[in-house]
Amino acid sequence: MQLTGDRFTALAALAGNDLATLPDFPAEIRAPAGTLPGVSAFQVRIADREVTTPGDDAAVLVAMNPAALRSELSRLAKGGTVILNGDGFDERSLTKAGYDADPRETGELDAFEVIDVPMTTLTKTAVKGTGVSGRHAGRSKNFFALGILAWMYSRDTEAVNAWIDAKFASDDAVRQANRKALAVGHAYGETAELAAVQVTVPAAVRGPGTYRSVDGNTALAWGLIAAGVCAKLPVFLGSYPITPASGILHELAKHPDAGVRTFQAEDEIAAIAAAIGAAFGGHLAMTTTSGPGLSLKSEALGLANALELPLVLVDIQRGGPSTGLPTKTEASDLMQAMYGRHGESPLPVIAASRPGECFDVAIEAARLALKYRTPVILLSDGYLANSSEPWLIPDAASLPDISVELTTEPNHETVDGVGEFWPYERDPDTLARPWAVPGTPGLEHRLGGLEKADGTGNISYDPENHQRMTDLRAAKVAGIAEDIAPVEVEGNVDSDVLIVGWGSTWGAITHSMARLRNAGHSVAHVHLRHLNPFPANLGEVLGRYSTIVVPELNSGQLSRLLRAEYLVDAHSISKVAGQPFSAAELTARISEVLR
Amino acid sequence: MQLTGDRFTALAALAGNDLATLPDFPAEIRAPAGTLPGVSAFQVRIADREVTTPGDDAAVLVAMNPAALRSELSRLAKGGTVILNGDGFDERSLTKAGYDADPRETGELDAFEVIDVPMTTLTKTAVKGTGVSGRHAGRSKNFFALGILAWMYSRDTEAVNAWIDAKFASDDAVRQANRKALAVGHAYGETAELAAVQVTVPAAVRGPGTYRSVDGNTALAWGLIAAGVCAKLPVFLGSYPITPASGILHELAKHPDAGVRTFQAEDEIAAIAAAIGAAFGGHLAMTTTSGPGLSLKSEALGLANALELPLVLVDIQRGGPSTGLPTKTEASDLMQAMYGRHGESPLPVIAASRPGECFDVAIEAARLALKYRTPVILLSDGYLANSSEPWLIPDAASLPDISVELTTEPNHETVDGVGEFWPYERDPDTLARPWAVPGTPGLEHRLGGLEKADGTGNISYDPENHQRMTDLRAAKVAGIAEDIAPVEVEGNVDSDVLIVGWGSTWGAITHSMARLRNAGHSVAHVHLRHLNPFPANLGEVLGRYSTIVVPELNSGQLSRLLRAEYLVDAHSISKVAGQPFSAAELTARISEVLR
Amino acid sequence: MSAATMNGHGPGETIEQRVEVPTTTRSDWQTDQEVRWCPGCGDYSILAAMQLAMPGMGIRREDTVVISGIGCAARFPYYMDTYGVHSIHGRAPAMATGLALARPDLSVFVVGGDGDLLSIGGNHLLHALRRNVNLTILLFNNRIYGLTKGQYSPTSEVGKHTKSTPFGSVDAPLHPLAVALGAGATFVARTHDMDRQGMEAIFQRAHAHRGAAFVEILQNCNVFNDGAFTDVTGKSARDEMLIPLTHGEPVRFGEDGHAGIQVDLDGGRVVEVDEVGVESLYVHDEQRSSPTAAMALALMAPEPTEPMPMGVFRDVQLPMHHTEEVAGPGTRDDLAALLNSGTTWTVDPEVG
Amino acid sequence: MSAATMNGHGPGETIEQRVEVPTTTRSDWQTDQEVRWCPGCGDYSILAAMQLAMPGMGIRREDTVVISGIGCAARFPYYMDTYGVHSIHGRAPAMATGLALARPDLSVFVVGGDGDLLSIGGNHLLHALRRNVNLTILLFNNRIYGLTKGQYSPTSEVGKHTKSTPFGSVDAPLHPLAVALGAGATFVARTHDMDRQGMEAIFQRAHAHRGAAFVEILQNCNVFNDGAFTDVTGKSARDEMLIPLTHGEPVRFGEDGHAGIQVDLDGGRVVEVDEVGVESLYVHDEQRSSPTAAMALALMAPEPTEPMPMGVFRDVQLPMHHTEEVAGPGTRDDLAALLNSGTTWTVDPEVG
Ligand SMILES: Cc1ncc(C[n+]2csc(CCOP(=O)(O)OP(=O)(O)O)c2C)c(N)n1
Ligand SMILES: Cc1ncc(C[n+]2csc(CCOP(=O)(O)OP(=O)(O)O)c2C)c(N)n1
Ligand code: SF4
Ligand code: SF4
Ligand SMILES: [Mg+2]
Ligand SMILES: [Mg+2]
Repeated sequence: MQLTGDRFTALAALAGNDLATLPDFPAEIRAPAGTLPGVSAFQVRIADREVTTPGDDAAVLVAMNPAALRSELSRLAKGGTVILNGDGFDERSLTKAGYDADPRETGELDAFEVIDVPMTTLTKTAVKGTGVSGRHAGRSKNFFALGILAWMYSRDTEAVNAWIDAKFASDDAVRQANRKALAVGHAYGETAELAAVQVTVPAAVRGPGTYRSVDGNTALAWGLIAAGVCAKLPVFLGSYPITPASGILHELAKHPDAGVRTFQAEDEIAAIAAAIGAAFGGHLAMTTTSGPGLSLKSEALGLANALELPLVLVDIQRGGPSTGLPTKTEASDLMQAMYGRHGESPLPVIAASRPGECFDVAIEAARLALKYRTPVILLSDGYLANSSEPWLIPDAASLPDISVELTTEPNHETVDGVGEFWPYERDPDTLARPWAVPGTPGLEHRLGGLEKADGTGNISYDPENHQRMTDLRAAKVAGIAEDIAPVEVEGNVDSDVLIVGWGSTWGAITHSMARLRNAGHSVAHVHLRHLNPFPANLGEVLGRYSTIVVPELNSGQLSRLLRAEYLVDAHSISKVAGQPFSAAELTARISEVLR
Repeated sequence: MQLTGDRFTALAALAGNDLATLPDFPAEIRAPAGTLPGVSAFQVRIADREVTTPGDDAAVLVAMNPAALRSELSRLAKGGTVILNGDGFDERSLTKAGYDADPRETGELDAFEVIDVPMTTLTKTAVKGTGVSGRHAGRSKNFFALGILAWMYSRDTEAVNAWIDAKFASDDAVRQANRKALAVGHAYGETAELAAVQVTVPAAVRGPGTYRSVDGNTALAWGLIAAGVCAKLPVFLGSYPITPASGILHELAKHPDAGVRTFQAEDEIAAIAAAIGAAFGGHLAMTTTSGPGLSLKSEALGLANALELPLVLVDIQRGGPSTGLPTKTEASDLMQAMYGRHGESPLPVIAASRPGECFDVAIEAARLALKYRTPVILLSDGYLANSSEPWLIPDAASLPDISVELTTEPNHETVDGVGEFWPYERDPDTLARPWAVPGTPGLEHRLGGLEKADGTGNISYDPENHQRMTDLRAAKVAGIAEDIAPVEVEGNVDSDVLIVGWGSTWGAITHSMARLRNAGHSVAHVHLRHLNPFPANLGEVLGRYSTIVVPELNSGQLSRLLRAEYLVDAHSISKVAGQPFSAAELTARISEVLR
Repeated sequence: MSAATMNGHGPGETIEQRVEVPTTTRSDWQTDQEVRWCPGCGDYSILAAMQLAMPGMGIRREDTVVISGIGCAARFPYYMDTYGVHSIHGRAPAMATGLALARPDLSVFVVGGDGDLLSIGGNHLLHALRRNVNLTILLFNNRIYGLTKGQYSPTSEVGKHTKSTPFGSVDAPLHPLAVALGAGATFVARTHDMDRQGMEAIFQRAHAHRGAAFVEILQNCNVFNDGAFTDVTGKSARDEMLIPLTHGEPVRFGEDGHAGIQVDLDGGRVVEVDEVGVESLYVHDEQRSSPTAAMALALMAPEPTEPMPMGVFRDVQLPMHHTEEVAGPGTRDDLAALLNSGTTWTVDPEVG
Repeated sequence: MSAATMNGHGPGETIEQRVEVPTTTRSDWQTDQEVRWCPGCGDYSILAAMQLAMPGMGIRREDTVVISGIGCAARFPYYMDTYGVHSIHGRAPAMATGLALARPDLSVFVVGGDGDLLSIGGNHLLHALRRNVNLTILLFNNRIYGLTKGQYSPTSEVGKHTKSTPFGSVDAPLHPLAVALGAGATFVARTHDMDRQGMEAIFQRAHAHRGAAFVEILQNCNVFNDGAFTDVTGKSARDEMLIPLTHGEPVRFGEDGHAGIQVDLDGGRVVEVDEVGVESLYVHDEQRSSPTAAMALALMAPEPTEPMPMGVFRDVQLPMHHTEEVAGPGTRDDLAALLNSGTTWTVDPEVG
């Protein structure tokens, strides 16, 4: 095992050197602080260099057996990833490590992302044919593990191969086996669509309170559960698995007791259709997906829009177009969220910017959906989904009440004084239509995708009515601007330069702000949660700055929206590489604009 | 039959009065020029009052029997609609009218849109139970016919009902039967998704040449056939029926001899997927649909984009959102065409503005698709689809050659000098990738929706490659700006006011221009065929005018695109009523802006 | 009222519970909307049969939901005075699945045409059936696309000349009952628009079935595909061309039951009872756990020009998808427990 | 070269024509791409069997196209040195249909997983089969979603605990062969990833079939659903648990053929030959026009814990969808004739 430790040290160091050529890349692989003899574990540290917390917790722990897990787990940050060699977790090894029960089943790893892989078996199968002896074959599994890491952190395996070639030049079989193990580990990461888990550390000083570690998808799932609690409604999720959104389905599926029913549908269209059915039935309905699924849901989303039923659609964005880069992050679905339906079909769009904040944004999405009887699109992305941060646990008791009234009585009177239910008789303030659900006597009514008469909801082909309904649907969504928090400017409010961000670039922008300040630049920052409608004061705020810079992980989508809406010469800083901005990169690019 | 004639005269007159309250509406129902005794036909004239051609051809002919058809057909404009009572076309009646063969089968009605309805049967069935006698039941069919017309031209049937009540007050059974017939005729129009056929007359003086009448969908279908001829490729259409696009499928299905294979798929997704398969196989592939289908095709369109295969997607827009108003016109799919795909997935978008021009635009769409190996979206709408105009028949021999070369030889050499085929080795000018089709020895290759390495097309997760490919795809589409006609300004070029239009508003804008001129306004007009990319000179042209007005049958979609692209304060004139602009209405609204 | 407080009284409840359901008549199930099908369309009689059947189902109007896609058939919900959704083309089974899972207390009907449920919606139908979701699915098979003015449908015969197949269609048709059986459907039946009583009875049985019930209704589109089934359902043809299936009885039909059917591994076959003897006839058993026999029956008369079996082909009881009520909304205490589960740590005010 | 000049030499051609096809070996069909499945995955042996089977199919590499959707199985085209498309989830049958219709001269294969072809792609599969499009469709059934890390699939057993069903799935599974038979498939077969020779033979027969051929391949996902079929395909189990189907022969299996099967309207049943006599055994006939018997066989062993039939269940010849070559591109003369068809009129230069 010492040999293994050594080898890893060397490899990790090598990887470190390799990384040194990318000085500002947030993922970094360093030599472990020390080697614990007899434990075949290695520690890989991933941190943004800006952050210097005393803990220096590891982000990823690779444990080849229970002993390694046991001795090293405390070094891992909450929310970090444990990559386990499942083959090492037999009875005997568990006992030897002092475990009474398999830690993979007791819940003690709940705070972590666990990737359980039968590395020994897979490696042995892979190296068959290289001529390596059985004993050596098992050893190659460490390279399998390194292959997984290389995949997760987009590292090139060529340097490692070169090192293997040099190191094992004398024993061709071992050399081949190690290369092979590295390759199949890498392929495994791709095949199983593993994504890098980032552990971010909040820039703000941690206030008092109870904290936990949470990643974006878990926070989002919990936010959706909380929304049901705060709305006093059962939650229905219709979903179809897709990277990087599946985790939300998995998490919600665990909580039937919290009034959640999940349904894995036959495809994305069925998933949203089922959710619309559940919304009609009076549930807080939602559907979760990523880009390809969002495209497929276009038509049904238009129906939800026409039916004016509450629905939360969560899109965890990934690299596009088409299948694109399933495990990589991107923010390129904004325009699709805004305009990806035929006809005039406006709906609210909101976005999360931090892992923990996904919780709040989920509640906000549900609040808008319920109050305005509209589908709402919530955008997150692969980076947020898999990133963890220490999170001040919200007080469940003081979360807002977002419940709405279901209609139980007729809302209209015929000339003869008979009570009727008009499904499109709107609330004059919110312009929301009443929500009466099956089971309510006397309010039987029919909805449909054909244009409806204002008020009665009967099918109407009347031109003026169509114009009116089009205008009403638009006004309803536009009116939300008055019901959301105005934007707040951070940083040097009085500067001439405003950085407008949205989504997961929050971290990189915040870090860049500090760097820019250090470099003598004066810049302000606004980060948008609401993308449609924009907050009421945004136009006025933009008007105060002569230079507007919009960094985005797409080709300038928000920047186009701002230009069209406010006629401001928004300057786009675009990156479409499947990777987040690093602070250094973003600082440099903003500086360029300011030059 | 005289009675019938009288009744119709009265009814038509009544309808005329009713319409007098809508003086500028293009559809108008007037008293017939004269009544031909013994022939149970009536003529309904529909014309824009601006137009005063000597022929004053009718747009719709309702013929209850062969005699009526025979005696009145010459009054119908080419491209007009013949509504036939199929029940009247028995052997005996045909002979009596002097027909040797059923004119519905001989092709002599080819120049018209034929709507063949068993009116007698339907009416008789409908009035069962009103107590009307068998003889009278048959007579009510005229009201059935009027019901159809009322549906097609969005006329309210209430006034007719009032008239019926008054006229037949003495005979309740007949009164009921006529009301019922009117109602079911109207319902029939809706059920069978009949749309009004507009006959437009070109504003330009007709030059010499051979003309025919053509509606937009036929011209488009013929344009697609012509594109195959001009590209020297067989044509493959994958489609799923949907109003108002089905006519293109129907027309193309008639021409297997012209190298066209049509495939009615199980749904819209299968239709585009099949077309992508055919494109991979080296056919000129296309898919036709309307809004709901465009939404469904989003994901597969993204695949076509990633595969960089030529594909023409035709969207005949109709009223939205959702099922909306299937038979009514609207231009609200522009944003969806631009942005309705996840990820960065730019593609060319072009639009037709006149029925006959659909032919040219179809060829242009195919030209761009083939030359740049890209899906192209062609937008038309329900109004163009069903409108006819006299059309100068193009000379088939002088249509452009739009053929492209299929790759048949390796296009790359390995370091060892071995020839290879690299499916993403682009043409340096167009940035198009090579098109090598199955059956070509030595060029076997694999395409896919995952991101591809620049050049080889192998799967690549490399960040820099993804950025490069994203940029290349965008540059390819943007580069088309140099390959299309610059915009030409019409009207008062030197004015301060520019009207920017696109699509079927061409007619209304052109008419409004004349009216505005008469009213002393000086305005210029630009009508866009290319919506993505915009023609290279558009920015410069816009810069010359201080007021930019954009009339659209949507909520201002082009206006947003112009604002975002050129930061011009484009003023939107929006109408979303399922109806085209009338010249008077548009003139008034433009005048308002100019005031 | 929150959805969670709504109490179930679904088809599975006992007679005792049902007495509470108020008595209704046909007109209670009719809406004030003008029925807009073509006069003479088979859809009228299906609607009538449905409205006549409803009072016998023992359910309340407010607990009844009809969900359809798009097409002529799919206009159905507008004419039923229940809750209803006229959704989008093909998606009704999926939407109904969501509703049925969220609200097991409701009776959910799905209505659609052969295009709606077998062309664009084929996959949702397949999965609703295999999951055995508690739905009553009515497919109006007119072998044509009615609403879009007459293109061929997945049930149209080979060689059919339509607007989209001017030279005749080349696609082999799907047989709806075979598809349903292939998907593992637990209740499969066929009826037709000329048989009001037959429809009523089948609709009621389909509704009473726990799980997904699939009913094909042969329907005449007298405008775009008139007479598609006249050879079997026409007044004069019926007696000799329709084969009624009765559970537990040998299958016979025709005047005085002169004809019968035999079923074996080569499928079903019409025989003269005189010639073969009544003992050799197939005795219908709806409840066979194997769908083998039902499949043989379903594939008789692939074109409606031969004698065609009518009635319930299969009715077996298998576990249903999600029948239990959904737990009420979670409480704030539950939520607090969830948020605080696993590893947490506290930053003290003084230290923080 | 224009597509229209490409000449057909599809599976229907005669041996004489085939002699022109150059001889290939396995390695001719392999690409230089690193195979990225998990070590031990059943997909490897399927790939190997396919590459071994290709030389015997009598087709050229350049006339072969493999189209897949998304999933582990769907990575297949990258490893076959033919034309290929790794398309999007579920749409491979539709895309392949378009290609096969446009280019009847090609051999088009479709490869997908149980999620790809039966969940999201179920409808396209159904319609490709009923249209009898000339495709060879290979479904790799591992009863799990592999690529997305282990959610249940439409073929997963009831009660399966997966990431998306932590309390066990409640959906009844689809049986791929039953679905195919319900759709009217003309060639239906089953094989498994442990039987390289069986796979080779079936792949070749499926390819030789004119029309849509459907093959279910039991495939082990050793990472997310290891051992799903071990009870029947495991080395020690095989002899007593797999029932080979041979056309024209009584179906027997087990050591010395001690076991056999009988088939009747209650389905297929395993019997001891000693007890019932060999005459009472089911004699397999792939070519029965009724799929009744095939359906009975297909539904044996609904869970792979009972003896399971393997081989060709059905192989009938029915009209194929669009087999004739597409007419070459139209000429300008044709076009002129079309544009000038019907009523036209001329405006003279002088008058105009
Ligand atoms: C997404 C979508 N595609 C196509 C259509 C057009 N469309 C409406 S109904 C229909 C088919 C109608 O046939 P069927 O389902 O058999 O019903 P029927 O009218 O015969 O009762 C089609 C193709 C649509 N409305 N939406
Ligand atoms: C439209 C779309 N939805 C979902 C996904 C995610 N996804 C990829 S493969 C897959 C299912 C994989 O299962 P299967 O088809 O059985 O193939 P296997 O990996 O088991 O071979 C899913 C859900 C996707 N890529 N695209
Ligand atoms: S078109 Fe056919 S199916 Fe539709 S309403 Fe008319 S008769 Fe009925
Ligand atoms: S996840 Fe399963 S199916 Fe996919 S490659 Fe690995 S073993 Fe094979
Ligand atoms: Mg139909
Ligand atoms: Mg699978």
